[in-house]
Amino acid sequence: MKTLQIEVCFFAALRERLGERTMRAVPRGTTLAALWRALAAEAPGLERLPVRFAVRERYVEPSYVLRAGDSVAIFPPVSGGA
Amino acid sequence: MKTLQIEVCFFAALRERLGERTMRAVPRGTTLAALWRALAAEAPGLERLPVRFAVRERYVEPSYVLRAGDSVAIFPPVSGGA
Amino acid sequence: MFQISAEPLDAARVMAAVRDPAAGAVVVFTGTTRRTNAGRRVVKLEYEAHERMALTEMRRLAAAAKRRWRLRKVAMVHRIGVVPVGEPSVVIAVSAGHRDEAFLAGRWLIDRLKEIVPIWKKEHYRGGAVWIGAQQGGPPRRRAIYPARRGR
Amino acid sequence: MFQISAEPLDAARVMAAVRDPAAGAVVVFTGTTRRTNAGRRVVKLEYEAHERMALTEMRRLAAAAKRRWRLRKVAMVHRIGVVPVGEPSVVIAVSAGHRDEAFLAGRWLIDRLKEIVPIWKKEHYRGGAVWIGAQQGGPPRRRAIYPARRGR
Repeated sequence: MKTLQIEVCFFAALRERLGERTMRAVPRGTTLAALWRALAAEAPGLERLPVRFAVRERYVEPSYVLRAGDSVAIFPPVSGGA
Repeated sequence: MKTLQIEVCFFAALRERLGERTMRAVPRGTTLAALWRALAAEAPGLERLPVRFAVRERYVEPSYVLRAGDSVAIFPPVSGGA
Repeated sequence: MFQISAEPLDAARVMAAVRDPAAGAVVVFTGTTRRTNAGRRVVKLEYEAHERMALTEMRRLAAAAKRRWRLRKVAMVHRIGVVPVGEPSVVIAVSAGHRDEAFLAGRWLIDRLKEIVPIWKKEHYRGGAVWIGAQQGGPPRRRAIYPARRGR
Repeated sequence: MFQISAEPLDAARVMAAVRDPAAGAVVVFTGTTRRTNAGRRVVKLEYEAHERMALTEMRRLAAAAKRRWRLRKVAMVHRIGVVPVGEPSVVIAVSAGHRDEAFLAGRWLIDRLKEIVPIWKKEHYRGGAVWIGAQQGGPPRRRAIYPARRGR
């Protein structure tokens, strides 16, 4: 079973817990939701936080299946705009 | 029957037809509507124009009865604000 | 800040006039007459005001808006005299705790200003000029202009 | 003009960016965080953005607004980094032929920016700091954030 190299960036509260970015090798067919479950398991309490996903600077749903070369952003619900 | 001295100011299209201001002597009990009918009779076509009335810088209705010392403004519907 | 001004309007100054430490939102409206009105090309504009009454009415509108919404500050300025096409003739600024109120009040104030504040516009075209509003017939809109029924 | 900026925002510059000879109305919204949020006194603010994505999303929002209303120009700027309390964090300007569109689009753009554009606010209090939004539960609001369903 082949694996994919995926770059993941975090923002805001997630960045403070997990760092700015990480590279992960995941099996083909992995969804964002599964990737996030694996990442969230590394720090206590993370899996309960609401998160949003973007791939190549577009929002995508948690069911998105990762592809080779994807650059993923994972972040909390946004709160800009004053 | 006593008369009142009333100062009348005109604005915009009415000012161009009737001048900036005039003094009129009117009988007690005269309404703004009657004052305007008399003034409008002095230039052709005026009585058909829509007008607004103000006394001492407040809008008043045409049925307003003039009082001694009233300063009256008569003008077309407003059109400011771009 | 409530002004009738023969000078070009400075929207940034009007905006600054509503600055307030408790304001979370500021909305500024700038109105400009466009080059074409109802298909006729406007070459020049001219505004005339009943100045004292216009200032009184602006302040009354601001007070009515403050009764209606939770606002911090309101500023309204209108230009008079000759206004080149493309330059603002009116600027309204509102500050409020929240954006709901700032947007609603800003929109309400410009609508009411156009109905109530005694200012008139004359549009100059090639070969003629027209006072806007003077030709319109129909009865006055009572709800809008008479004080006793206003500000509800 | 679409910018994410670490410098203080200049609302007058944003307003100038939407100037257009065919615009009869300009609406500018300025949002500022207030000193008190939910009863806690804010001593400092900090904004973080996914900058490239934020700019992309701002441009997409502007394009969606232009499909929805007849607009001339749209400008959106958001500040990042440390922002003193009382200084604007966001400025949005819209020009349009008529004020209806300018007000509606201005309001819509700030609402959508707050739902969609990837920017986060951290409020610092005496003895602590909180990322706003990070604690809120509940599923994502699909209509709001997913591209396929947006801009209708």
